[in-house]
Amino acid sequence: METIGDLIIAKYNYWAVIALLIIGLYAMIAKNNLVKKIIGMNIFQTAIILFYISIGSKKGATIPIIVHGHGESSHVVHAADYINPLPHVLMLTAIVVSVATLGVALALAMKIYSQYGTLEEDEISEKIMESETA
Amino acid sequence: MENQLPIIIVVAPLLAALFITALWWFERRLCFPISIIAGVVSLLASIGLLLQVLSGGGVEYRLGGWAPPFGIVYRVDQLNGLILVAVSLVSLLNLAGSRTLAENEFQDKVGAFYALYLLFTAGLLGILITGDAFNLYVLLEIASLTGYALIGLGRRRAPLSALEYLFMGTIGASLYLLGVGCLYLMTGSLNMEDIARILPTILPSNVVVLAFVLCLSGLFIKMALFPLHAWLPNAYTYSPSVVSSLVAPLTTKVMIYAMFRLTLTIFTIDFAFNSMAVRLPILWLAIAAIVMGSLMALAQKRLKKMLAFIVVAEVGYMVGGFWLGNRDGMNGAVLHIINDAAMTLCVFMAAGAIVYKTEDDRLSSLKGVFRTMPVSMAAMVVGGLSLIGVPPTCGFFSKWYLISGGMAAGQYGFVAALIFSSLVNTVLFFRLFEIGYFEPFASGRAHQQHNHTDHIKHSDSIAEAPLDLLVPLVATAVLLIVLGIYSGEIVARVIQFAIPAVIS
Amino acid sequence: MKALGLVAAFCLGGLLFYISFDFPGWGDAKSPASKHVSPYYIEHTMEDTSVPNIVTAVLADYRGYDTLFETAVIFSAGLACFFLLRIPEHKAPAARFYRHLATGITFRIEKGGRLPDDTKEFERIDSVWVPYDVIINMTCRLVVPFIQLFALYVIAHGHHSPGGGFQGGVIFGAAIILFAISNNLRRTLKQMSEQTSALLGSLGVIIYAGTGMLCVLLGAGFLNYGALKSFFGVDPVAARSHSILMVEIGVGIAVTAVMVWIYYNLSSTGKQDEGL
Amino acid sequence: MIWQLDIIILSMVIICGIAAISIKDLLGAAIMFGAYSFMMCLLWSVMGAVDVAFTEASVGAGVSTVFFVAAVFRTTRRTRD
Repeated sequence: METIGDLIIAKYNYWAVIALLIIGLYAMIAKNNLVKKIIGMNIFQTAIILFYISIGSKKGATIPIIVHGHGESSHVVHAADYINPLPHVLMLTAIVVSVATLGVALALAMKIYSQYGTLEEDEISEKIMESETA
Repeated sequence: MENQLPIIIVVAPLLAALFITALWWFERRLCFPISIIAGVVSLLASIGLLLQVLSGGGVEYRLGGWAPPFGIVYRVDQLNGLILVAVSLVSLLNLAGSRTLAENEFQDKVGAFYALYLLFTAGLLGILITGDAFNLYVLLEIASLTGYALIGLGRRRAPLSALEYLFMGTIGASLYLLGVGCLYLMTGSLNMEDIARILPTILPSNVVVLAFVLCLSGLFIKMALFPLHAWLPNAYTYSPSVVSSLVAPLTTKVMIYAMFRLTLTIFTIDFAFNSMAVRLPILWLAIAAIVMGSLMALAQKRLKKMLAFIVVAEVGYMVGGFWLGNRDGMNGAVLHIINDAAMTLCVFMAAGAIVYKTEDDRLSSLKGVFRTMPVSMAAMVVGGLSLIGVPPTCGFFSKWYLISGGMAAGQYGFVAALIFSSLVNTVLFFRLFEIGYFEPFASGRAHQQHNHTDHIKHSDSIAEAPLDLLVPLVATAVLLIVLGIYSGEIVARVIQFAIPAVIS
Repeated sequence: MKALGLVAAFCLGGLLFYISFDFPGWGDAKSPASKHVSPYYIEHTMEDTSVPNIVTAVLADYRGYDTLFETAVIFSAGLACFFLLRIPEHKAPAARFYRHLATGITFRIEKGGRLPDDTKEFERIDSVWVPYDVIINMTCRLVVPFIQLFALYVIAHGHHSPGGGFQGGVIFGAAIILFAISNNLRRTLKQMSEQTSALLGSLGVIIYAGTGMLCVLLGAGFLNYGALKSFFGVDPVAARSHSILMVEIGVGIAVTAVMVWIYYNLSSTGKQDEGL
Repeated sequence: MIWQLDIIILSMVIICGIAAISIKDLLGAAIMFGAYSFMMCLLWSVMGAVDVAFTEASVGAGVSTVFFVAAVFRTTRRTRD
């Protein structure tokens, strides 16, 4: 039977992911400022990246670069010695996707600012209401 | 020599987009022909692939030559073979009609527009063809990013609605990614069929249920199923016309396909329909989507917004039909993906033509359009009849399958919602036709005051949209009827095999 | 909205928290993720591709198709920023500022008027007042080449150490961005115009996709680098290694160009006149 | 992996994350986001994901922050929440 301490050590990384997911999602939905929402979006995405990296980690293993010497061809590699590389690859993709999304989101936010002169959502909707009634 | 058709479908638009970005700084006239060539190549390749699949069963294509669980594979069967043809055809038809509108809308940025257009198409085609759960996410992002950019350049509230779409879309895609992460955590694999092979050995597992819920809710956001639809109407209303006639027919349909693939291939029917109690709740959501979408469409005063809410309702059709869980319902849902892509394209293209000429999409400004724009309105009539579900057009047949599926499953609520939505569509489109046909011209007052023959001639004369928009539009309208006539054939020859045999 | 956000966030969090007790333990070497597919990569990378950095091998070879589209994603982000923000017509701004180089006096030229851009005595400065700082200017100018050199090392050495096309490309782009921040945008644009960055961006992705298409033309599957053995004149395993380097270079070029392109448009709101 | 170190960095990450969304100045929030990314990068290098950490250091802490600063500079620093 595992103790509570073991449980915490086995799971605390996932709990940190959950905390970050909550922070990010809350900022995306509840914040009023568009740049704050974009920051929240990035936190949300990095939380998922952390989740994947946590999946990939392996106790007692080293970084996924094979130790080799030159001319040493008959080197036996054990899977247990190296951290799972696949989540790292996936998350490289995810990081790049998140920076791409960030670029587009900031471009849109700047366009919105030049249109309404503010980044606060409620002020923007007020301006929209004004322009529709006028 | 391997069979290279699957890769050509996706890479042709990608390469064309890259070459356009490189070349348009030097020669702007090249953009349009290159895009058309890429569209045609992609369409021909997907037709060829569909024929191959029909004659010889599923096609597998290994990227990089690595065997499935290690490398990424394409997997084509009847289901995505058919939708590939539909998507590339819709994209090509809209592209063919885009020239004047795009020049008018984007002026100096036409090259970037075509490049983004092709990247968007490549992303959607990639989603359809891939057999890898993570690869689907990457292509989903490429399709979404280009979609946000295209929508964001519209008028008025377009940037704001594009940013709202971006936030919702990112949440959706991230939830999907999280779901795939949970699957990977439990199975160690990303290949769809490999996951499906492993899953039964680890069931029952809460994590798999979580993965299912996360993936599905992510896709629900992306496809704008009813309570999560808030981003859709504004995004489609304020986007430039060429863009809305590209995004509206394709995005939601491809996402619905992704849901099919997820449920049928990854999680398998037994898990999704029998061991999970999600079938009825989703069906109720679909019913709510149909009813609410129709009702909100009724309340709109702008043409494009009305059409956007019809899209929301149509999503309910397909989701509901699929989660009925019987053969008729699924046949109807798959057939409706094809038909709805064509119908939505038709009405949005017609709306684009009308808005291009009248420069206003308020319903009240459409007075007399039947006389000034007979061809566009004729296409709108065909599209409208199809959305209502009048027999010779394709909309009738898929709705027929959906209704008989609903009857067979005993889901009379769904049947009632479908009929209700047809009635509302009837009201919507006949109101549109009435305004366009019977009401006096918008310039009626001036004409009474002057009563000048020139003036009458002027307001009476035909002011049609440019020919390069009309030809694809008419082709789409004809396509609706052709699809209707051959829908029995399509079901018997293709869709029949796309649905797993366990579903009766 | 605040309440809704809290509720949604905590629903997701609570659900995940509840189910996290069923997750395999963190770092568990026996978890399915470490048992099923990944051992193959670890054990076969050397014999398949002769690339010691497994991440690079998986990124550019086993899952190279993902990476192609990842590059396409970043490319479309650059294109999207251009498409959304760029204002092509060059209207004269409200007022322009010039600095007399010899004395350091700042001139304000009213709307419409301008000094010729190529005068030696005057230097155009941004309207948001940027103090002339020799230290920042010179330090950055000295540091930038070394950063670029490091970026090239990161790209080229991705086979053996952490790094590769993305990291190197981003660092290279960051060096150019640093130059643009410490000097000004116009001088950077003279070195690397917008057109250049667009061309390089598409060139990079074309290198990647072109490598894939070359494999198709040589009769193998898309991105099956083994087919390039006749192209490089080596055995299939070395061909894979060389091709990985080739696509990494493509990725590096694309990422560099796109990062700079996005920065140009974001920092000047698409006017590409006065930067940060 | 040293779990004590891990927990310290994790709590720093969470603190930086909360700070980034609650600072009432967008420039400060952008810088805080850079710090968050850098902490994340440290965390990943501790966990052995060197390539990801490298990417995050250059992309998240580097270029993303520059983009944020550029956007804030061109719009406004003002925020009400």
